Amino acid sequence: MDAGAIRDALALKFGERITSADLEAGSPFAVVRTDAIAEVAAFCKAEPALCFDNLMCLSGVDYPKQTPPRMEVVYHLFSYRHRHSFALKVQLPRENPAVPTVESVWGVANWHEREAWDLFGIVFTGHSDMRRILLPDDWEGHPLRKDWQDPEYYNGLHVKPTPQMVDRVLQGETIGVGPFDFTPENRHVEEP
Amino acid sequence: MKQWLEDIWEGFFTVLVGMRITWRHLFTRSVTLQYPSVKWPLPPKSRMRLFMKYEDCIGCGQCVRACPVACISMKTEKRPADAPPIWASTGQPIKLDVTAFDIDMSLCCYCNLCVYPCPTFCIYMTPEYEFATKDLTEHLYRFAKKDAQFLTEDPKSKAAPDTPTAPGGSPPPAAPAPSNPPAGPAGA
Amino acid sequence: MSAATPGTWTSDWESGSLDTDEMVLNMGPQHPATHGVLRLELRTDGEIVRAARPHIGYLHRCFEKHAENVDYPGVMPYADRMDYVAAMGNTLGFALTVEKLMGIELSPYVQTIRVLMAELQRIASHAVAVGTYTMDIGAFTPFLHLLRDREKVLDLFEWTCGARLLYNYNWVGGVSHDLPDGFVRAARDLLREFDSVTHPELLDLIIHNRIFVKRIANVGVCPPELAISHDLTGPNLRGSGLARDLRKDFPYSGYERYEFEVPVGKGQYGPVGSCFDRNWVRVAEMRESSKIVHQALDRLERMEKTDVHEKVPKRVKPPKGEIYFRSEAPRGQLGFYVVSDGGINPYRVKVKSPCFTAMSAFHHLAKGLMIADVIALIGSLDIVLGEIDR
Amino acid sequence: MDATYAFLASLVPAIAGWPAWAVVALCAGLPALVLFHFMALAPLVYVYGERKIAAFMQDRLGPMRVGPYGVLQTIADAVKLLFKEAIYPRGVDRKLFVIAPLLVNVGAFLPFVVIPWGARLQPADLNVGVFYVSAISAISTVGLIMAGWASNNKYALFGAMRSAAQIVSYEIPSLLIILVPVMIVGSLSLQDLTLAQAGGLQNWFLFRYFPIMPVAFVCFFVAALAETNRAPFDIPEAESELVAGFHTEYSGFFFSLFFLAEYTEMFVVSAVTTVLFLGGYLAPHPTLQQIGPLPMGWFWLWFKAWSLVFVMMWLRWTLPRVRVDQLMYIAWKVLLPIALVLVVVVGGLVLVPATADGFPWDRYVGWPLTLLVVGFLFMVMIRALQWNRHREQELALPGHGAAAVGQVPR
Repeated sequence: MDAGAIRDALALKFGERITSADLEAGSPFAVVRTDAIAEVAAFCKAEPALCFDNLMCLSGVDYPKQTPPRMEVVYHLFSYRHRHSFALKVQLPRENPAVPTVESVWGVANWHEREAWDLFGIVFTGHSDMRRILLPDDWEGHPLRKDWQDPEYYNGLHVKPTPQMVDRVLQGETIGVGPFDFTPENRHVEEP
Repeated sequence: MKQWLEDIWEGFFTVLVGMRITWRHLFTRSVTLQYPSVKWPLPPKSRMRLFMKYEDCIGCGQCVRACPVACISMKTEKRPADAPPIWASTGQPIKLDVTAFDIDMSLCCYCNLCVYPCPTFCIYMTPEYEFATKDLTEHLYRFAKKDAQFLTEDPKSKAAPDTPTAPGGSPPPAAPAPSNPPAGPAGA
Repeated sequence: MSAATPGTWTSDWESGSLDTDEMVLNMGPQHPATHGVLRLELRTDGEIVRAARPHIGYLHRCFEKHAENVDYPGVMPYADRMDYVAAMGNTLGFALTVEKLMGIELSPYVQTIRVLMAELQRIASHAVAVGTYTMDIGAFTPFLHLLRDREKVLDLFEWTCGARLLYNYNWVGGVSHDLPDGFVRAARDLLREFDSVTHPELLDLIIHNRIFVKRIANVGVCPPELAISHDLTGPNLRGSGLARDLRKDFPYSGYERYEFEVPVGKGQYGPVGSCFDRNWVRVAEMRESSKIVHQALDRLERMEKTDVHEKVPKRVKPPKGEIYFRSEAPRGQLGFYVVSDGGINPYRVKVKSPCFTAMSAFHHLAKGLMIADVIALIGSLDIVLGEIDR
Repeated sequence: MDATYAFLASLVPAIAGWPAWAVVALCAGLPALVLFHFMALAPLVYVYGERKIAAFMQDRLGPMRVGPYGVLQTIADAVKLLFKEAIYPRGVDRKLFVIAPLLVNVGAFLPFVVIPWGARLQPADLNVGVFYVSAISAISTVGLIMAGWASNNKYALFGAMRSAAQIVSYEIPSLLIILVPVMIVGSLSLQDLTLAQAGGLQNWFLFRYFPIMPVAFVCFFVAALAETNRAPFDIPEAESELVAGFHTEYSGFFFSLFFLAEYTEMFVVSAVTTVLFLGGYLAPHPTLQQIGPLPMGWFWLWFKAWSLVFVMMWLRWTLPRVRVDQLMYIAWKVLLPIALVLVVVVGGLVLVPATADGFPWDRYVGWPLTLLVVGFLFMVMIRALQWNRHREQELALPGHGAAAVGQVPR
C-alpha cells in the first residue's frame, strides 16, 4: 500500500484524531493527536492490511522557533509482510511534554523512549522503566533541546574543557613546537 | 546410544581436523614485522601528520572553516599598502599577513577536510606518524615564521604558462599515480 | 517469549523481594568480553543468570549534538567514529541519506566504487566480529588468522584513501579519492586467497568444531517475532530465519546489478535463531561479499572512469525537509533521520543504530543462561559500543 | 644412589676412603640437586616453548626482542615478576592468601619423587608409586580453593569452585584407567610398570591389546588435561568469563608461583602418562638404551613427556573452551563409562593365563575385538564423509572441499 492508502485507512478508522498528513515529504507521515498515539500504534500493528510489526526508529525533534513552538516525537514504522513504511508524528508543548508509551506494541520502543526522555525530556506515561539510558543518572537537563546550555561543572569536573594551555601561556610559557624550516613534498598535488 | 557415539566421534573428528590446520600453520611464514627495525612501506597518500607551507598561505581561512573539530587557529593582519607585493607559488597575490597559524594535532581527527578547499595547496598531510611526545602541548605545531622568503615577483608572468593555475572550488586531489604499489596490499 | 510485559520489570527488582541466596554479579564496564564499555548487572543464582540489566552510555560522545553544530561534510568524520569497526558503512549511510534529500544521482562508476568499498569493509568487519566471538568462546588462533586477513583489506583502504580505520571516504555526492591503478589486481589477489584458504580454514578450524558448536548451538535462541518486535536487523535477524536484506529488498547505490544470495540461519545444530546461526550467517555473508566484490571488480574494468568529484556540490545545502533512509551496514540496518532547515548545518540527525536495538532485546535472551553463555550471547549479537552510545 | 656411587668411584677412586655419611650425602645429594634444578628451571623453557609454538601456529613471531630469538624472554619475565610488588587487596585473608600458592606448588613438585628416569635413577621407588602420584596431585586442588576463597573476589570464588568440581570429577576416570596397566603388571610401582614394557616399541602398553590400550591412552590424556586445567578445559582461569579465575588478585611473586605450578604439573602428568603407556625411560629399540657408558633412559622419558606436553600446547591453541556443565557431562557420561568398560575387559583378559609355552595371549586376544571396532569405525566413517559432503554444499563450490585447502598462503 502506498502512503496515501495508509493515510486514508488511518483517517477512516480514527477520523479527526489524525490531525494532518504530508505525503510529499521525504518520508510521508501523519500527525496524530497525543492521547490517541497508543491506540493508533496498536491498530497499525494489528490491522492485517497495514501490519506495521516493526518500529524502525523513534526520534524526538525540538522546534522552538516554529509557530507554535513545539516538540515532536516521530515514529517510523515498517511492515515486513507488505514491505511498506509510514511515519506517525505527535506534536507536544515544549514545557514538560508527555506522550503515552507504545512499549506494549513494539518491544524496542522501551529503549528508544528512554533515550528520548534522556536527551529531550519527553516523559512517556506508562513506561515500565523510565530511567536515563545514555547520560549518568544524576545529570540535570536534557542536552539535545535547542535551548541547552552546557553546565560549568558536573560533580566537580569541568564540563567545557578549560583551555589549560591558555593558562600556561598567560603565565608566559611558550608552548607548541615549530616553526619548521624543512618542507616535506606535497604528494597530494596533481602532477602537471 | 547412537547419539552418544556420534557425539564422541564427531568431537574427536573435528578436533583432529582443527589440529591438522594449526599443524600446517606451524610451518607457514609469519606475517609480523619487527617494528623498529623493519618499517611498513606507507602508500604515498597516507594521512598522518598535517603540514602547512607558510610561504604559500594567503590567509583565506577556508581550512579553519572546513575543520570539523576546529583544531586550526589563524590570526591575520591586513598587509600595509606600501609593503612589497608578494605572491604564492601558485600565482595568487598574498594580501594578508598571517601572523599566527597553529594546528593542534592532539585535537585533529585526520579527516583531510582542510586539504581540499585550500586554493594554494599549502596545507597537506604527510605520511610521518612517529610524533608521539611526553607533553601534550608539543602537539601544537606553529607554522607562522618571521623570516619567511616570499616570492617577490608574479610566478605566472615569469614561469611557462603550464604552471597549475588554481582551479576554481575544491582542487581535485586526484591520486598521483604511485610509482609502484607498495608490497603490503598486494599480499605478496 | 511475548513482547516485554510492562510493570513486571521494576517490581521484582526492588531489594525487598530479592531472595537471599541470589548474588548480583557486576560484569563491569571494563571486562575482556563485553566488546567495549558495557556494564552488565547480572542477578545470578550460582551460575544461572536470573535477570540481566545492561547499562550503556559510557562511550556517549554526543554525535547528534555535534551533527547540529557542524556542516554536512564535517559530519562525516563523526559518522566514521560511530561504528569504528565498519566506518565505511556509516559514512555510506549518511551520504546516501543526504544525497536522497538533495536529489543527487551518481554516475555508475562512483556507485560501483562505493559498493566495492562497502563490501570489502563488510568482510573486514565480519572478520573482527567472528574473530572476537571465537576468542570469547576460548579459541585464540582463528582470531589472529582473521585479523591477518583484515589487515590486508585495510592495506587496500590505506592505499586508496590514506587511512586504515576511519576513512572519511564517502562524501555527499561522491568519494574522496579515486582508485589507484593496480588496485583491481591487488583486490583480486586478496579475494582469491580469502576464498581458497581463509574461509574454508575458518569453517574447518572453528565453525564446525564440535566444542564450539556445543557451546553455542542452542544458546540465546531468538524467535522471529521477538526479533522483529525488538527490531533486530542484519545478521541477527537473518539468524532467526528471516531472509530480510536491504540490499535485496530496497536496493541502493546499484546493488540490484549484483547477484548474490542472502544467507539465512538454518539451525543445523539446534533450534533456528541460536547464537550459532547468527555467527554462521556472518561467516556465510563474508563469502557473499567476496562474490559481490568480484562482480564489482569485473564491472570496474569494463567501465570508463569518471571524475569522482563530479557531483560533489561546492557548498552542501539540502532543501528544507526531512528524510529517513536505511542502509545495510555490516551490523544491521543503520537508519539516518535527517531534518534540514535549508541551512548548511543539519537541523537534526537521529541515528537508529542496529546494535542499540539488538541490545534492547538482551535482557529477554539472557534469562536462564549460564555466565559463559551470557558472553556467548553478547558475542553473537556483535555489538560495538561506539554505535550503541553514539 | 649406588649407581652414582659406582659412577663417582670410577671417576675418583679416593672416594672409597671417605666417611659413610659424606658418601651418602654426596651420592644422594648430587642427583637430588640435578633433579631439583631440572624441576625448577624446566618451566622457564616450557613457557618460552608455549609462546613460540602459539606464535607460529598463529602466523606471528612470538617473543623476539629479549636475547636472540627471544630466548631470554622468560627469564626477563621471571625477574620482572620477582620484583613486582605483591599486592594484598583489602579484605583478603592474609594467611590463606600466602599459603595457597605454596600448597599448589607442593602438589605440583612432590610427584617427582617417584618418576623413574632410569633403571636406578629414581629418587624413591615406592611400591605404591602411581597411587602416591594421584594422591599428592589432589593437594593442589586444596590450594586452588584456598586461593579462590582468600582473594575475596566474586570471580576468584567462581574460578575456585569450578576448578574444585573439575579436578574432583576427572580424578575418578583417571584413577580407573590407571588400574588398566596396573592390572596387567600386577604392581603399583612405576619401576615395575616400566620394566614390564621392556623390549622395544611393540611392547609398550599403548600397542598391546590393540583396540583397548589406545582408547585408554586417549581417555587418560583427556583426564590429565582436565586435571591440570589446560586446553579445552581451562575454565577456572577462563579469560573471557572470569577475568583470571582463582589467581585474579595475585600479582608479583605469587602469580609466578601459580605459573610455575601449572607448567610443572603439566610435565608431571605427561611423565606419568609416558610411564603408564609409552614405556617410561625405555628406548624404542633396546640398542638405543645405552650410548657408551652413559645410560640414555632420562633422555627418552624427557623426550616422550615433552612430546605429550607439545600436544597439550597444540590442543590449547586449536580448541575453544568447554562450558562447565559440558565438562561435567564429558567426565561423568563419557570418560567414566569408557573407563569402567576398559577395566572390565582388561580384567577378563588378564585372567586368561598365558598357556604353558608362553603363547602371548595378551598380544593376540585383542584381534577379534579389533574387527568389532573396525566395523564401528567404518560405519562412522560414512557419517564423516556425509559430514564432508554437507560442508561442501555449504561452500557451494563443486569440488572445493579439502583439495583446495591444501594451498597455503605464500
